[in-house]
Amino acid sequence: MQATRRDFLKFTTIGGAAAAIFGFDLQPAYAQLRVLKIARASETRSTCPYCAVGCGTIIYTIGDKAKNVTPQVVHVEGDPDHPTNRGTLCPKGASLEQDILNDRRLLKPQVRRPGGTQWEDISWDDALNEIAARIKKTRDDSFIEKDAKGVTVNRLESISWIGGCTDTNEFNYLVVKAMRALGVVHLENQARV
Amino acid sequence: MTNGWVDMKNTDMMLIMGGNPAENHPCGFKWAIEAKRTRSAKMISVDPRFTRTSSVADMFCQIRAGTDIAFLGGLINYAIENNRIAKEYLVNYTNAAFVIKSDFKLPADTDGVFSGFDETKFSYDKTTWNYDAAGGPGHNAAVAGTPPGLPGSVDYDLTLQNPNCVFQLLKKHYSRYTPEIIERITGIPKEQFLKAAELYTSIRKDGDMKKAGTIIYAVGWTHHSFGTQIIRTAAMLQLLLGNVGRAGGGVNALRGHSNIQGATDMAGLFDTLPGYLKVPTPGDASFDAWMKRATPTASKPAPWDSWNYYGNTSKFTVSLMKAFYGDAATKQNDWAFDYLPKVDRDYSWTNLWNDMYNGTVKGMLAFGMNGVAIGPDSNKNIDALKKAEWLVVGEIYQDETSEFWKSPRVIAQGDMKQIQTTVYRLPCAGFAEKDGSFTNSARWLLWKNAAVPTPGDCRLDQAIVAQIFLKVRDLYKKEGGKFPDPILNLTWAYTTPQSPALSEVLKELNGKALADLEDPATKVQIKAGQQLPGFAWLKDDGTTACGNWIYSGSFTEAGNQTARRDPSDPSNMGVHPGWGWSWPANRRVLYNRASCDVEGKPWDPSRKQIWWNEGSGKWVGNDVPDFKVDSKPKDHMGPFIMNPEGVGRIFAPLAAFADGPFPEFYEPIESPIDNLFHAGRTHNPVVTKFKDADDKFGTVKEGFNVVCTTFRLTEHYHYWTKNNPMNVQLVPEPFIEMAAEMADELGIRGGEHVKISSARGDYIAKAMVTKRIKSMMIDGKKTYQIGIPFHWGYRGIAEDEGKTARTLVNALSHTAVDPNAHTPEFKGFLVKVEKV
Amino acid sequence: MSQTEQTVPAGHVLRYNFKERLTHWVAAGSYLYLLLTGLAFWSPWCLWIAAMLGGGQVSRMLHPWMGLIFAVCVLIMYAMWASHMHVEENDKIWFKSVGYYVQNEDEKMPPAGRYNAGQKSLFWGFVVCMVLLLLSGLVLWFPENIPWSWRYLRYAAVLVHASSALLTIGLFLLHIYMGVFAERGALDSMVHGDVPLNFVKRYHPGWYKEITGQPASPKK
Amino acid sequence: MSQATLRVQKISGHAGSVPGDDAQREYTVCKLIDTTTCIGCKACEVACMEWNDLPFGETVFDNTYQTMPETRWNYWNLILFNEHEKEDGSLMWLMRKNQCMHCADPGCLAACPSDGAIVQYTNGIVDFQQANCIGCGYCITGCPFDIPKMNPKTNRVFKCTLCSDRVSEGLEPACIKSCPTGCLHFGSKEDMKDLAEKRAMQLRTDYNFPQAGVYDPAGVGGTGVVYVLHDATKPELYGGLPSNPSIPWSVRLWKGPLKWLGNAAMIGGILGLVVHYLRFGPKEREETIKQPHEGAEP
Repeated sequence: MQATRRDFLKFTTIGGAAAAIFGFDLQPAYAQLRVLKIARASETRSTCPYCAVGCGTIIYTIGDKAKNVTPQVVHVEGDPDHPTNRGTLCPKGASLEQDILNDRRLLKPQVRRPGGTQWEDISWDDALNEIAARIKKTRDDSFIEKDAKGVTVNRLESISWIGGCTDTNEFNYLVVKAMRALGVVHLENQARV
Repeated sequence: MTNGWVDMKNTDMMLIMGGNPAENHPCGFKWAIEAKRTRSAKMISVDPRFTRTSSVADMFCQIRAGTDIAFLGGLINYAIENNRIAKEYLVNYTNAAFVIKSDFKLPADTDGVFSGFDETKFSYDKTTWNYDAAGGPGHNAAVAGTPPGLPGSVDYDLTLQNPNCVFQLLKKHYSRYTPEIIERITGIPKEQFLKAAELYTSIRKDGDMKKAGTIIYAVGWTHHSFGTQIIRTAAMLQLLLGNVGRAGGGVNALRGHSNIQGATDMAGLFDTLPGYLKVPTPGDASFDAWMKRATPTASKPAPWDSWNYYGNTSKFTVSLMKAFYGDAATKQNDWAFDYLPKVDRDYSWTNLWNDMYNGTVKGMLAFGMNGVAIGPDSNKNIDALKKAEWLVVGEIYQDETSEFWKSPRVIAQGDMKQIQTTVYRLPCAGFAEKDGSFTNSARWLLWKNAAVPTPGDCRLDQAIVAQIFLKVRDLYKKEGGKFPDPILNLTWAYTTPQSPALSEVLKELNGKALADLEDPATKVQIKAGQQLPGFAWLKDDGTTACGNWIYSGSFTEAGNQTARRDPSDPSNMGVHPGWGWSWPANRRVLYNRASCDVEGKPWDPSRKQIWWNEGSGKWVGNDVPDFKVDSKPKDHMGPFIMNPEGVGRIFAPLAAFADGPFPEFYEPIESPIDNLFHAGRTHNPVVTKFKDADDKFGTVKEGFNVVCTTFRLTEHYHYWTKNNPMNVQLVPEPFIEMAAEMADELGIRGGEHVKISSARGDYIAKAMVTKRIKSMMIDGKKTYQIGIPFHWGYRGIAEDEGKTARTLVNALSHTAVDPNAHTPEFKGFLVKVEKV
Repeated sequence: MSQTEQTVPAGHVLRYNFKERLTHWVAAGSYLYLLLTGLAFWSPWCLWIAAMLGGGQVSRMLHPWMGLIFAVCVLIMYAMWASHMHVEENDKIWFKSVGYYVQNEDEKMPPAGRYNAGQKSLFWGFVVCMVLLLLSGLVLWFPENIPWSWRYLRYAAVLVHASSALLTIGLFLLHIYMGVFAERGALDSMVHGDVPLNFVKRYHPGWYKEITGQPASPKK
Repeated sequence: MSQATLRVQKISGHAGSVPGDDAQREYTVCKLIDTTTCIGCKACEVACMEWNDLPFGETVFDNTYQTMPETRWNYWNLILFNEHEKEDGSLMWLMRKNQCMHCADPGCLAACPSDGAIVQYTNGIVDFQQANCIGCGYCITGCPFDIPKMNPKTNRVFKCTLCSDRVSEGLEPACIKSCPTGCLHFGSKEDMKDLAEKRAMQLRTDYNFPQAGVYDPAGVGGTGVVYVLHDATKPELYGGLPSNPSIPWSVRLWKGPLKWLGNAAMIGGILGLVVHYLRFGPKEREETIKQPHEGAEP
């Protein structure tokens, strides 16, 4: 067991200085280390969201996934089984914990009205209803069913979608489906630039 | 990537150019280092700056940004002149022996352009860019009313002596790329260039085929008005050296984001549909007409065979339409052909912003995409958003796009209250809160799991998009409107339509049987409703549905293949066939048939990928053969099965590229000198430029005399980690890298503020004065280059603390567009440098 | 030094006024603390002292502050006494015959003044050591603020601090021995301030002559 | 709770023998840093910060890629960047990961006066036990590599622990795990030396580095961190890596001869005085001094 400073003091006062002079030995053969913070954490295998090496990551969360626990990230580390990164991570991947726990995250829907100088809060329902109404109005106002030559083109040039680099394949597919169904042709992605 | 990250460990020689993998892909770069460590492989780094990649390379050449084609063309010239080419490979696996139409002319003979250039339209009539039909002209007569196609049977000369054969044209074309002119264009001294050329081509010394060399690049090549042609030059060099399809070889694009490979595959782009299917145009009168245009026919020397896999295009397309529109897509209604928008022109990135700028685009949805910061000419993009009616941003942090109306530019102009754009900013989920698959640069699909719930009021991205779409659909159901059919008939039969489970979506992508199917050869049966084992099962009769043919095989009856976690690698060649799933068909190295000689024996017996097994009459190996498994070597089927020729295209015929069948060097749109090959044709003649008030171009005469390139730092990720305190601590502020010599001349010391201005905007940051950039002699004139990392904007930790000038580097860059990939040129433009 | 500051008993003379006594004892107290904590840092065998004094952290924290107090005291003492401490011709002879002093054969010694040569040496020893301890102590106080290129300063400081501390320990032991055990009455003088004239006559004949105008006749 | 412990073979400021010393078979762990494959990506810096949950600090741009000028109490692992022009005019951008070297003969431990504040486990890891640290900063002086740094708020010294918490549980240190290029390697000292020598040989024969070699300085008894250098004859090029580090001679003198001399002098002095008193006694009996004075004015 570890002798604490208090034990040491107690011992000194009780045992007296004389004993101490001759060097009593309270140091144990072992020294206490910090406990392994991930010892009982839950592991979730994920993929780093940054570059296209696609490193495997392990996200460690406290709690054993019992019902009464909201998992809290305590550490992110490379997945040693992953053939590409074999446990390694770059300085961005290694700091993913700060991305997950970032206090700069956006947490509620907001709107900036025409002429506005600041963000206003808006409920999800209101936001989605307004957006849907705007999409419909813009589409109905400018949908091109036939081009100048009378060819059916069913094209919508007035709405654009620009997609990000960290969207999953499945999300991208849903977007392509939905956007092409609307007739969107201004459909672009980080992949272009 | 033709190969993969781990495969790099098999290489003997690396040419890293237009990329900086040590900084931008460190964990993938380990395999390049592994090759150095285990094979004593050599690495050449060619870059405008001495980067952290250069620091571990065996040789470094400082190149002027945007002159890569000159350098690579010089390598081709050197390889041919010194006979360091893979002769057998070249003759049998490329179109080197194909004979080109005699009226085809090279730029050297046609005033800097290829034959067929139309000076008024700035485009090419590509009729002459074609193979000669076997049996002489006349056998290649175009069918009246259809655009000219490739001849079914090509004239060829296996001795490569015919002056009109591809090889001779190649030799002639690049014979102009001498070390002397390369020095004047690129700034790389002749001796240094020769040293690099000697080193890279040394893998084919004396015709030895054992060694393999790889070319590794990234957006340093794509961000140019001739980016596609740079990459093509590299591909041609690799074909010439016989490096494609080989372990440790290939042309390897290092993609910069976790899933832009997937986004490209999934066609989040205007000009494709999932699986690289061509979009229909107004010229396609019907589904069949569209398929006829989109489906190539084999074109090859008569004794050879060509699988021409894109001959199956209609199967992929019908299955896609079935996945999109289900029962609403029938043979009777042309597979709902009318539901697809017909694309009549270029709607790519820069056009999109230009169209918004000019009032066509009224609304924008930007999800995880910081549009004003990421593309070139940020000021124009901000001005465009001012004119939009509405903008919906889905993000996890405050980004420059959603706050464009608060940007320093708007504040400086004082017109915030005049901006009528309504902006919705929806809080999305971070990566750890979502599952789904990413496709990495090596085409591996890897499933990830959600670790934590979304914080606050954040919602999953797929839920937000689904909810928006379903609300729009409800409005059309209730109110009707313009052509509601595709909206109402789109399949959305997910268990939770409001938030589709991504595993269900992946199943849809993989595809399923809509009727009972049977393979006539093997009698294997698949019941209706079952997942398909792969794209070979796709049908064009409406009995299969598949959201993306190249992803077919990713979620089979055996389950989610992208979630497989078997790390073993029996061949020890970095194949890892049981880890995740790779498109196509779980192949890890593309074109791997080319790793064997004509007889089907591996070029290097110590690195066997696949080989012909005479006993079983099949191609077998450590990887999945990228080939028809039962095609005998003596049938001479080409290894490049996706090309109608079956072979690699050293000469790219007809409409393959907008700006030439061979890459020709042109200067960047803003360059310090005229084109030394042909002064009258300084720039890529078919490049797209805009002519709006915000589209300005600078010249040396106006004082823009420094070549500027932008780059990424390993410590930061795009405009994202500026919100991460750890990464901000690593590199707290923006800076500008410049040569010590230049700083001395301008009286600038490290850490002092410097103003960079282009014709479009300016940027202020501290100077990083370094020996890693040197002055260059460009056509005899001392020229400087600077580099600017682009990670900062007006929202971030340092930004909010007032530590940066809060402007975007891309305010400097311009919007000239590559005519093939439509990627804008935002590297290698001209700026002025002043001390502040 | 006025002799009228306080009442001095008959047959006594004021040797140390209040300021001098206070300074001395503050110095003594701080020195004792420095000695004890210093010993604790000096040797693991003495670390228990630090434990008794509140622990190593506290000892390390107070040691330099106490050092400053000590240094200030020594500085004041210097201001007060330096004028008395000039080494004179007499002192050199004193040193030459120091052997007699050790054997208590003081009559064979040259007559000492207000301070004998040994006391003067003690004074100068402490002053010099204080300066060395202070300078090296400052370096050791903030070692993390010494730039790496100046690290030799730190290397010198550990040696200087330890050696000069050892020197003061020697002086200190002698001082205690002389003041408490050997020269009976000296301790008293530092407590009460005054000394019997006999004491002056016995130990500081030179001073005695100065005060009384009579030579201190050799005893016996 | 984990009872992660490692056996101790050396203890700072300790009287008497060390219980763990010589008590157990154990291999010495070692970190190999191949500077020739270091790309200065700083993954190790971040991994260290993240694993140890160290608080973030301020940095300012200083005309370099280096995160900060030197390690801090809350930044244990720093890559030093140095641009070096060779005689032939070509440039080398040298990067060296700097952190505690885990010396076999640690100067910090030698200089530390506080019992148990610095320990060396039997596997060679030198670890600070902040609970026992008194904040004297002697370790800073004792270290030939400028590693220990003081937290000014708590007055306790911190440095790389070689992730002793991980190592004791059978994991590799965080920096090692993160290193993308594998320029960091972890294993037994013997294996790492072997690996390092082989790499140095490869650099000499297959790459143009005739002076390549291994840095494992004997002056501190060898280190638990060994480097492969392009030019082992000039370690100073790598951000001032000392070519022949040792515990400063003044610290050796202070903790060695001076200590014994001083102890002897002190004990001898006290003894001498006692003997003197017994032999000669006081110069005068108290009564004599206190006798009324004859002749003098009161």
